[in-house]
Amino acid sequence: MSETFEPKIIAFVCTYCTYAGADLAGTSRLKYAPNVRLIRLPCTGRISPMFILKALQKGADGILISGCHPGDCHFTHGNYHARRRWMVFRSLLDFMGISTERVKFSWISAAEGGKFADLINNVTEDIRKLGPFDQYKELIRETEAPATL
Amino acid sequence: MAKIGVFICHCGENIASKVDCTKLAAAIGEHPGVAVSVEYKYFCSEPGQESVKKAIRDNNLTGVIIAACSPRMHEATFRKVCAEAGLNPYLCEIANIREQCSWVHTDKDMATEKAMDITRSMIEKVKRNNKLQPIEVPVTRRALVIGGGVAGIQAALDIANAGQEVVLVEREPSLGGHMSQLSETFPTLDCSQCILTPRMVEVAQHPKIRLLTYAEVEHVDGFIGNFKVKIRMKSRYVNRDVCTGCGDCMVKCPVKKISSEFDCGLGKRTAIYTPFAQSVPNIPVIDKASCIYFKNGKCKTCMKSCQINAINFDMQDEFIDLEIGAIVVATGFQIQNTAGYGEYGYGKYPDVITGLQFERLATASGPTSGKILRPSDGKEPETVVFIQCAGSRDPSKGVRYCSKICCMYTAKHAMLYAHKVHHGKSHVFYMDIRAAGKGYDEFTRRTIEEDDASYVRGRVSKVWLENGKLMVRGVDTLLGRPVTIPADMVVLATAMVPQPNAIEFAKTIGIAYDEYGYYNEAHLKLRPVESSSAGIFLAGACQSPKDIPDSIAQASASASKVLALFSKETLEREPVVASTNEATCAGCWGCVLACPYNAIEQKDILDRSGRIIKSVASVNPGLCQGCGTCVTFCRSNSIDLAGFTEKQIFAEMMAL
Amino acid sequence: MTRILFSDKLDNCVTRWQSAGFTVIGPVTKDAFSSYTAVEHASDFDLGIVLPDRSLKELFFPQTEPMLRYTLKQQSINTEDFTPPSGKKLIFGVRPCDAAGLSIDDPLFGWDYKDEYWFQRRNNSVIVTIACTKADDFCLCTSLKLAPDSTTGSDILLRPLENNNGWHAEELTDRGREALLAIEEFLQEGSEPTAPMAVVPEMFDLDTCVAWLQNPENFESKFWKDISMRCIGCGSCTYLCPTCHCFDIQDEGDTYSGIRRKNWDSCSFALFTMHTSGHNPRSTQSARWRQRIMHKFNYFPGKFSVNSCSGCGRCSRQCPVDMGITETLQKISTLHS
Amino acid sequence: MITQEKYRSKVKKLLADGSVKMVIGYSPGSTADRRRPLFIRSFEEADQLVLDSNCIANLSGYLVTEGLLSDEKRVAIFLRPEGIRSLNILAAESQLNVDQIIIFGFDSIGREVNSLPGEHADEFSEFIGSIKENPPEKSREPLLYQLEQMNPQERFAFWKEEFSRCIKCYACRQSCPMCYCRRCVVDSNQPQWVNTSSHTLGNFEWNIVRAFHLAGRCVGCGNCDRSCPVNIPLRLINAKMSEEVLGSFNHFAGMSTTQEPVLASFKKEDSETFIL
Repeated sequence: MSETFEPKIIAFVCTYCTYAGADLAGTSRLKYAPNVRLIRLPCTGRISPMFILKALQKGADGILISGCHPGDCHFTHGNYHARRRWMVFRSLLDFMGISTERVKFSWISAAEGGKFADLINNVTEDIRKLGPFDQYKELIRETEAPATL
Repeated sequence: MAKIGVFICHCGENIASKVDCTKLAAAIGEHPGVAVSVEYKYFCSEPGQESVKKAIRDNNLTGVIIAACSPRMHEATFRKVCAEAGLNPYLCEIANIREQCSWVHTDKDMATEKAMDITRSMIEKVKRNNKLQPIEVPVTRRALVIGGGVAGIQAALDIANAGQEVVLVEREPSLGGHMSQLSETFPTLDCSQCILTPRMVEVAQHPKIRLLTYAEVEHVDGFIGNFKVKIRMKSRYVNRDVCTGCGDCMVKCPVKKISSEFDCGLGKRTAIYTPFAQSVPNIPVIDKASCIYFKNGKCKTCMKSCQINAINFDMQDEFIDLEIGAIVVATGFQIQNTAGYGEYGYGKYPDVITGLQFERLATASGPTSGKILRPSDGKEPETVVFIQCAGSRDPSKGVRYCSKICCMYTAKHAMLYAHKVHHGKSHVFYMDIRAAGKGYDEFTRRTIEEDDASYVRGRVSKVWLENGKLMVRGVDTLLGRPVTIPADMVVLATAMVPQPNAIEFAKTIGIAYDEYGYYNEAHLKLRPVESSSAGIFLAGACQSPKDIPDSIAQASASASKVLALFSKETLEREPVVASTNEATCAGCWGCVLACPYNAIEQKDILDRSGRIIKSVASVNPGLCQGCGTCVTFCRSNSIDLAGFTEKQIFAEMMAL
Repeated sequence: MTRILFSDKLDNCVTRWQSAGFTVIGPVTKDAFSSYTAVEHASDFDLGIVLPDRSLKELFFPQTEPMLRYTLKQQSINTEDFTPPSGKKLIFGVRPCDAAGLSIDDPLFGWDYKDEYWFQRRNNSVIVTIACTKADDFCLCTSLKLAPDSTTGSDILLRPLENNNGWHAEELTDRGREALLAIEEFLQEGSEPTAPMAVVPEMFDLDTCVAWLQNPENFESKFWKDISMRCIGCGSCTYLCPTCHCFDIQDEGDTYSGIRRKNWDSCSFALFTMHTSGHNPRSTQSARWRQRIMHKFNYFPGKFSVNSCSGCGRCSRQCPVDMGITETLQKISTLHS
Repeated sequence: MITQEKYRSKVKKLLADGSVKMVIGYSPGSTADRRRPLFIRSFEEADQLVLDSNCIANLSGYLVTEGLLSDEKRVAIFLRPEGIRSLNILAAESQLNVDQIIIFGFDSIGREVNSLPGEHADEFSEFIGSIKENPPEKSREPLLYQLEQMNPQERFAFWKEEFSRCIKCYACRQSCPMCYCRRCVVDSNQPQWVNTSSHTLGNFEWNIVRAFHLAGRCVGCGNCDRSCPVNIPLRLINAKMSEEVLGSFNHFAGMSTTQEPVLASFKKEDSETFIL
């Protein structure tokens, strides 16, 4: 591994806005950090808080969840429901000690290729500064370690 | 055991330049369950598709992954390929290693590594895909056209002439849109009234078109083939079934000094008015804000003068509910509010006018019956300066785009001015002349050569009044020196911008829009008239600035899309719908509440004697749009979304 | 004359045992919650409690334990086993009921298949039991034909002295003898009187209960429904029980590799007997509670001629709805007579 | 205890005139201060009824046991204010019909028990409204304050230590009236969202999912906290969630039998301070 820490970031995005925005960043040949892995869902309404837990279990150092701006949702109010779930789950994660700086939420429309590229770069740099999520990786190692006692 | 075929596309150099496809194909060949892992220059090409079909048949594959461009590009193409090879099309997924990998990353190793992750993730997803069949949904064969301008009229006529029912909704009291305000239209200089009003009449009289003017779309529900639209019929205070349009009321109305919006403030209108003489329908409207009766309850002159008492002051807005199968949005554009251009003196000097105001001056039925007279003193201007790009291509004013039609209509204005004021002299400040249409450049050459309009290549910095003359200070970049022209009148070729309520309207009907408020097409080159929402099409300037020929072309294109939709009894819809597990559903109805389409019903499970044992959620596949909000809500995981099942998403993540 | 270990010498013994390669474990209380935990010094022990909240079985049958790691390579899988830890353990301050619990489970883990995870640990452990001078309302070792000073399952029995400043040490097995040899110098000969044993009233007559349970007619008796109406079906009684030994095998991993784990499971969960078809032979909570009692006092003794209960009382002590074996067997004994 | 006597005779009268088939109450437990759930169907069982300040457990969970209410007959139940709120949520989530439930409401300050007026769930709505407006001033958990002063790393360490003790006995789930799902998400293994093993990671995931599924539904009755055999302070997590939904969406769990679940509804003007 290169000496600089390469954060692993998993992003959950909705098809009609943020995924389309990501495609637009591609067609516009914008450049952004390669650390992110996108998972496409039909709508932010389909993004379940349990995805965040599984991403953490897969060793993600940062998680991004993004979808249509309120009012733009292709399914009318998927993002309104998502916003409430994120608000509650985010405060739960924070209370559990999973820092909310590692779990970021954003609205990116199909026209905001630039915003998508910038966001990915900023998130990658923020997480790189934060460093690996050692506390959670310790839990993961513990599940793979043989019994000691 | 899964037998997955992975087809890695070079896309010429687009992918191969940054992603080492050979290394990718080798690594993917190692992945559990992968039977075929090949690369090729262009899988979307004919031979490419054939090789996929052959691979499917030879290895009787159970799943196909195309590692190439975005699914939004060719998912449909490759699903058709699989179908033709006998594999259920929904066992084919696309790994996006172009738009979201090779095009956006610079480091080749990192890009290849990412491409592997993306491809593996989709392989694990496709292993869990189920065979699905498209869903049959009935289609309501009635189209809704929103906007009665030239585009809306054309779309409505095309659809109606093909025998389908159309409802045309226009916000203003009459059809016509901006085109009805124009004098003559480039490049053939035929008068807009002559080519437009017959079409307006044709719409009004067409048996298949239900015309709702002075009406707005209040709410749109449902989805392609099954829209439910609520229309607000704004009250005209004139009974449209009785009124014959004789115009007595308008003549008698004591309020005469209201500045006419149709004439862009150059002319006056009464409180009860029709926008212009050839209005269709020719039924007046009472302007509540300026009518004396509504102010202090006295007047009623118009009611008395109407022999068939068509006027009724207590009329209220009414609502109409429509069943609609497809929608064409043709809501048009607005002239940019030039207040932002203090340096040009618009609003301060009456003789600085916009292009549209010049059109009203040049129109025979306009306030000056076609003569070019200055708004300040009504004299014929000796010298007129036209300023191009007065708003367009100006990032500081938030309009970075070119409005496309101003070069043409300014040349036309100069030509009309020359024909009407023989001794007059016109100057045009321009940056670049964009006259790319058929016969367009010849038209502008004629303005310069025959009507000796003097084109000055440069921008205008300031316009100010000096002893009775409008001094226009600009620069002549070809001669390399500033120039000041004393003028009697200045015409600004203002920018074309979306309607003020464009974004809010987009949210009402659920379509995407860009940073300015123009509506997003599904694909700029391949699907220019389809919006991001299925069943909603775009025509005219609401999608981006365009002239009349392009608007007409788009209108007919949208009409053909609608007719294609209506050509079949039922509509095939993506089988991405939810389904419930009746054994584990606890019947808490949270999903019913969360569903935006009320697609989930309560279903009673009865025992043999007909007594209800329990009631569980049950999804109506016809209504379900596949957003998945219910799946995330369900605490006991008793509802799942085909195409994005819990197993698929879990597998996708576990492969990263 | 017997050998006496005075409390003030205990710390030296602990360090001696540690240098002899033993991990020394004993009852430790933290935030009003006690369990058998490894200690550094004797002062970490909390010997004042009746018995720790968590049972001794955890040290031999942990709540979760990795058995093997599997990795997928192309179309094949290779695995790599986890061997159970082989470190020597000395568990000090064990209660007789916990020690008896181990000896009850030995025949089961040694049945037709020798569970090396259990025996690797059992063969490397020395159980130093301290007889009980205190009991609470829930203790019922006497009702299970055990006693506050019974020796089954222990390697050394320590009887507390009257003035509570040490113990009589009595070796019971070879391992016990070696452990005592290791701390020979800290033991003294003496005849201080030992403290009286705790008084544990007999709650029910075990034989009559077992007889009632073995009678097939009682299997469908309405008694089971009434007694278990309160049971909410959680697993805390089975997980805290020193003799409950049921476990479930689970694979946890991602696309490329994973771990096969051996986890505790409980007969009070519906999932325990749920068939993939959705049918559940034990669909009601009363059937599950009946299974727990029948297993402990009918089926298990039927195979290993010892009841699968050492009378520690944790199930009654801990039950959220105040149920437990005591109440059930007391009611059964009244039904029988 | 006068209230206890009054209720015993009331219970007997209801059983006698057949207006209820069962009364769910409390009976003395195996020690002086323990109280057991009691299912009264006969006069003898009615004599075991006890009602004092030790009767703490929220019994509303028993109302959703399989088949109890399926015969349309009525059941009476002793409920504290939190219990009545739980009943409201169970009704709001269509798990039972409140017309089948007769409520014997009671509350206790110190040792003194007093009865709450009303028998049908709807008669308690303004009483519950008053609880929302001015919650009993039992001061906020000191531990909650301490946790909030910590930074995320310290909080994570705190919960890691707590959850390392969890043995996944699911007493917290089984004792909670809100956990009535036929098959809990942890019991479904295709896919296995929450790891079944009770290593610390699996325990973290379980407790996070449990708290999230109770957001806006937990009434703070403390059943889970009291039944945890390894003393994990579960009430803190649920208290935090209740404060969150009250603060962000003004949602107080169990206000009425028609209250919309907080995570199945939304308002356009919900705040979104954290969204980039």
